[in-house]
Amino acid sequence: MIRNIAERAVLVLSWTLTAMLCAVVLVFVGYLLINSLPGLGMELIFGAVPPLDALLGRARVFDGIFAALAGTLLLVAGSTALAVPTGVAAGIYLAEYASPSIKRLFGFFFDLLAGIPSIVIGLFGFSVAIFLHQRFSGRIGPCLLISAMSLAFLVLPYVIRSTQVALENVPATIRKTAPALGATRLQNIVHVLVPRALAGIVSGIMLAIGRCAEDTAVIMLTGVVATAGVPRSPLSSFEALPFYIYYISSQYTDPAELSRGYGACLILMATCALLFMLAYSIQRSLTYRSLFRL
Amino acid sequence: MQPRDKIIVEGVSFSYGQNPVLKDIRVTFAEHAVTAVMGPSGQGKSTFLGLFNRLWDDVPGARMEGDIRIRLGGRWLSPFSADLPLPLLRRKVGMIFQEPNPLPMSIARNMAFPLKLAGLKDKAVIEEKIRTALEQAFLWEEVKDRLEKSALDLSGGQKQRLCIARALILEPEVLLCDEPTSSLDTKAAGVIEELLIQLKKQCTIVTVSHNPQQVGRIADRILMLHDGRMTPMAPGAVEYHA
Amino acid sequence: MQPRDKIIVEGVSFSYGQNPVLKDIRVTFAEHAVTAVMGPSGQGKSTFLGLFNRLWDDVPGARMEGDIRIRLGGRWLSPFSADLPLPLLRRKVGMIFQEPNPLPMSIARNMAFPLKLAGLKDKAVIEEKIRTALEQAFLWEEVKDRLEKSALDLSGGQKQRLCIARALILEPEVLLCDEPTSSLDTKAAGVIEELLIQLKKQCTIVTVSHNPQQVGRIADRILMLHDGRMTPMAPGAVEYHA
Amino acid sequence: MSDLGEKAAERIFMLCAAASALMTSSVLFFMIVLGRPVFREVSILAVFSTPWSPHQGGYGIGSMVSGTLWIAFSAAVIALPMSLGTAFVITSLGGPDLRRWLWALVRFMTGIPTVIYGFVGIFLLVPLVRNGLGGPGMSVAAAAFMLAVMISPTMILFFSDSLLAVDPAYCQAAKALGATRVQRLLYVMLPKALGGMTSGFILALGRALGDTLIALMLAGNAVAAPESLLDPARTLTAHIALVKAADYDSLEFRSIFACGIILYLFTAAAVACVRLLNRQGR
Amino acid sequence: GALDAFNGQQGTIRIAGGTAHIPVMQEVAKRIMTYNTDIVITIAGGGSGVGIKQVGEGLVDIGNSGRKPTPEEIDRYGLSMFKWAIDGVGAVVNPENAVRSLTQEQLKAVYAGKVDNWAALGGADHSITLYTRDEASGTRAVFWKKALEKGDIYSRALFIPSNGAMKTAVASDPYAIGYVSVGHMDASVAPVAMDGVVPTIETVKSDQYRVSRGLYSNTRGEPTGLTRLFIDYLFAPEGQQIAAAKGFIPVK
Ligand SMILES: Nc1ncnc2c1ncn2[C@@H]1O[C@H](COP(=O)(O)OP(=O)(O)OP(=O)(O)O)[C@@H](O)[C@H]1O
Ligand SMILES: Nc1ncnc2c1ncn2[C@@H]1O[C@H](COP(=O)(O)OP(=O)(O)OP(=O)(O)O)[C@@H](O)[C@H]1O
Ligand SMILES: [Mg+2]
Ligand SMILES: [Mg+2]
Ligand SMILES: O=P([O-])([O-])[O-]
Repeated sequence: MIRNIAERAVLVLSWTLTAMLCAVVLVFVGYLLINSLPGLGMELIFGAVPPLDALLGRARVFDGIFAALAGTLLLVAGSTALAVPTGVAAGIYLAEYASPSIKRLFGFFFDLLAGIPSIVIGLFGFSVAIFLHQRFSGRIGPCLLISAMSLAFLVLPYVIRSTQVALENVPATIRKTAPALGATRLQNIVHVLVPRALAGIVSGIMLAIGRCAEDTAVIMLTGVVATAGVPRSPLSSFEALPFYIYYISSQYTDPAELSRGYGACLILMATCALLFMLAYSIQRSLTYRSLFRL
Repeated sequence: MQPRDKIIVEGVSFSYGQNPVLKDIRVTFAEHAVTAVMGPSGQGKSTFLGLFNRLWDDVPGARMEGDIRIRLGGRWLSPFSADLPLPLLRRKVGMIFQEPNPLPMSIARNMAFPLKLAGLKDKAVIEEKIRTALEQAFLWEEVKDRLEKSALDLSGGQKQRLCIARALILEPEVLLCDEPTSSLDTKAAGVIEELLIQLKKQCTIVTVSHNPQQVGRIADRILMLHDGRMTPMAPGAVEYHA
Repeated sequence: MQPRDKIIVEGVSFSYGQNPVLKDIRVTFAEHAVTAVMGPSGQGKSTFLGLFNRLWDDVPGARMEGDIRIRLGGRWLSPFSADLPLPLLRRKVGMIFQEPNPLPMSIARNMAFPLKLAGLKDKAVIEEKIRTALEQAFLWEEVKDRLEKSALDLSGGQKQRLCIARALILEPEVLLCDEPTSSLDTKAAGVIEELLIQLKKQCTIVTVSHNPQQVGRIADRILMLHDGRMTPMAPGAVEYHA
Repeated sequence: MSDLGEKAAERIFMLCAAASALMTSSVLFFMIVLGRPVFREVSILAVFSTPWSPHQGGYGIGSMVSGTLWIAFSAAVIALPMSLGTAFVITSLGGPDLRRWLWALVRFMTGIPTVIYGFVGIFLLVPLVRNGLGGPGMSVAAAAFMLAVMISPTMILFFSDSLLAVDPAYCQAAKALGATRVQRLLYVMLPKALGGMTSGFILALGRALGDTLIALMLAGNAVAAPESLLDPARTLTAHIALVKAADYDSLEFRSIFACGIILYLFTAAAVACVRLLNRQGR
Repeated sequence: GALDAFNGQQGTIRIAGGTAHIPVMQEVAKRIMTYNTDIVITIAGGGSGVGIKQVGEGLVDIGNSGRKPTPEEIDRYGLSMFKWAIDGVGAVVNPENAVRSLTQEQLKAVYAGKVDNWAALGGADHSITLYTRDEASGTRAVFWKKALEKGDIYSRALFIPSNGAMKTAVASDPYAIGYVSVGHMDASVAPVAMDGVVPTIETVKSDQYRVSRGLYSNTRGEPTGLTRLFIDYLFAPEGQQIAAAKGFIPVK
């Protein structure tokens, strides 16, 4: 009978807890939507400034999230530009060149890297910035470039691992096709293996982009500020959406500002959720076909 | 005319890590002949074929002893000598697999693929070669109007002929076939068999097959692989071993 | 004594999503007999067996029409009626699979597993039942000294007999066997065949087999499944269809 | 393509891999170099036992270690049953449509930025805790609950993957012997999946230990070690974020590198555990 | 006006430090950047301690502080100080809270954690939520020295990173007590009289309320270029007007 009661309990509890989780997510998302939808619109981003003027840099936006949005975009662009080539190259090395023992060793390093808390990476970036500041140039300090580098470092393991796994999963028949036709190892990688593994690689990159867009801890230590406008150079401070949200959460001064905070939440959440969902669906779809070109 | 030797295998042993697959194999292959290799599954037939174009080259732990020589362009070369770069070897020793493996691109691009890998640029030459190779593979008539269509939409037999044509475009002197018809229906397989017999004129063919009837139809010589050892067999004897 | 009917299948059609597998099947199964279902691969033999214990129950998109009735405990019941809970049905209609599938635990635990699922607690009774079932499956002598050892270390034939014993321990009235010997060597298969014939006394047996000789040896009645239709066959006719 | 290009490409690939691996070690190196003065001037024991009061020369981070453990473990304890329940429904108990929906939901959850959990936490959860449970609202409880919501998708994904990886032959055996769905789950799938599930739990715990924003925004950041769920607490991560911009030469600032080292060690331990488990699993 | 000085200029001014200053800094920056879009002004908080350190290390051009830098700090970095407004620091509670006046001893007891229920102070029977600032804060330094007379601050007090955040936190917690710059006080929080004196701009001006301090902008060495222009603007009539409008007492 005990057994039966335990089984029953598991059944009931499972359903209850699942319902609870769903309810929590529902309340969470519902709360955000209710609070952010009224404020959604062009003014959320550009405030009172005509959008074109803002985009061309002719006018500055003080009561919109334009600068934060632009900062996040630049940040994501910068960090992906750094992390993707390095990560894909390292992934290719691990999958196609490395000996089993190197694979195991580097694999451990990358797992370790993936597990380091982002604030520790931020701290690392910050100390590097200070080091450079003291040793080399007084012009260097925490800035967009340092942030992008630290973020690149944060997402590197995702890119490496997804590239490696995607390549290793290419079926043996396809792997042998090009070599049997006289392809060198590099030709095989460039013309057959990478295109074939592209879906997996791209979905890894998507996850990495999502991570860059949402991470707050790293940039908090490496150059994000409350007010900066659109950054003019990689060596300047910048604003970013996640930090804007953090900042607003504790220091909003009026309801309008708070409602911009909710708006920023919605935009950031939609962006990240979209990227993650996209990554999952790309993994399954066959987009690589359309990209497969010699 | 007494057939000349094309490939000489001298005391070759092969193992994957601790697992010995081939043991002290000695055998020669005549030029312009179809030699069939038979034997139970997992005995190392595919491994044996792969010796000639070093396909196991980047399998970790794989180890070979002994020597192989192939007469390519009139010179006796060893696939393992440093002065024969791997891609060059593989262009001269073509290979066809059990599952037809066209790449996911158009028919024309599939055909041009090995030429581009070899660095050929001239469009007119490429087109000419594509046509010749497809004709040799009995495929030209069927695909000439759809060269730009995806190769993945061809039937199984057509795909396999495409793969053969793709191998032929490099004008290989040796053609290795690893159970080239086993994923095809009888009719499509018949076309491939016919094709292999025709191709004898140009190449030396080594094929792996499980089908004794087929081997009886196409092979000039039959080798049995068992327990890592290779024994020649009279063509007439094969039916009894099916 | 005229054999009584145990199972009646009335106009059953079955499909997986858009893919129809069984079409309007009408057939009856006699009590205490071995009925063999034959037919080419992929024709739906496994699917047909699964009807009797609703094994396809959580395959998404699977749909059945028609009716089945099984006489269990003297009452005619439909496997699909709401008042026959699934676990109860499956205890009365046991099943053996092609690959023996002992659970990764000791032999004794494997045997006790269905009893525990059914809520039985009494140790002595369980031990007694285990012994009886193992004896019926001709396995007791071989394992009585190693009941606490892992079931995964048994030989293939022993594993299969263990699975049969495990099914028998619930005293099923119907035993469904899905190619129960096809992963075994001839000797082990012979033991299982012998066993099935013995078991007729207790259960009604429906077995799927590919092996015409085997069917000839054990079946009282043979059904051919082809293109979704089922046709009875004279026991003598079977050799010609191999 | 020339042999030279071939060699160059391999070099480049290797360089990228080596550089990436090197970076990992350099994080630790940097932290030890910069954090060393703390351990030199104050004994290791003092680093953990004295309170945090820079004005009085106290640089202890013991209460932050305690805060980190309190919050992370409470979060894991809250997330575990929720994730188990959901993974059970996803893998065995639910119907096909429900499963698909739950999968989508869980994937969606993995995409929600941490800072938004914090944001909603401040305006929705903290007042609830303050009015419902008492105390200051910003507390271990508030942070742990939000953190639990954040890590449960990770757990659910791992749990479900491990459960689904169990050999279908075992499931079918149980099914044919009359096991109900719950019985199949509990007696056949669960014992086999336990190893993989433990890995998932450790990884999720690692995420909870390493998260900054939720604790920073919801836990109140008081410097005393918490004694109950309703007490405020400061995690190591939040401590790093809060002290970040002080004087680089001060011990106060150096001590946050000690925090970094401790966090790094936690991480390394988690990764090592998971690797060990995976090796045993094979 | 005074903005004409920025005509034709371009470049970046980096500002960090005291959070009491931020509303003024933002308004000034907004005016300058609207007038001349080639100028970029970045503003970060962090607290007075951070401002002094960062400007000293050369990480920013202007480091704000809500307290006077110590002689040690001035010496070490060669700081130039510009005090452009006077401000007070006062305790605040949620407007729902009935307790509006405390003696200094009561305040010290509350912050030391010795009194932990509003009932003991004549309010509702509910525990007190104590909010404080981190060590880098000038506001804290002044409040601790002049209001708490260097007494203990309870270690379970919640930490808040800025003046703005302190106001928000107290405004949303009915049982809170915190302290903010007088310039930041508005209807969302209720000031608490200390020994009968309500902290307001008037009582600070008239010296009745003793917990007051200057708002400083510091540079390393003498300011030059854009930074000089920025500082000058703070002292120009328009800059002083902004300071007054944001609730501080202008120095001119
Ligand atoms: N890459 C590899 N690494 C390790 N062992 C291998 C590898 N490839 C094949 N083997 C082993 O070598 C033996 C021979 O394999 P091979 O594929 O050559 O056999 P085969 O005769 O072609 O079999 P089949 O008829 O099934 O294709 C097998 O035991 C196989 O397990
Ligand atoms: N779970 C399933 N979902 C969808 N289609 C299925 C499923 N199981 C089987 N089928 C399809 O139903 C048809 C019949 O399958 P079934 O396994 O019953 O055939 P079988 O006669 O037992 O074949 P075999 O002799 O190979 O075991 C096949 O075409 C198969 O592809
Ligand atoms: Mg083979
Ligand atoms: Mg079947
Ligand atoms: O103004 P402060 O942030 O230094 O208190």
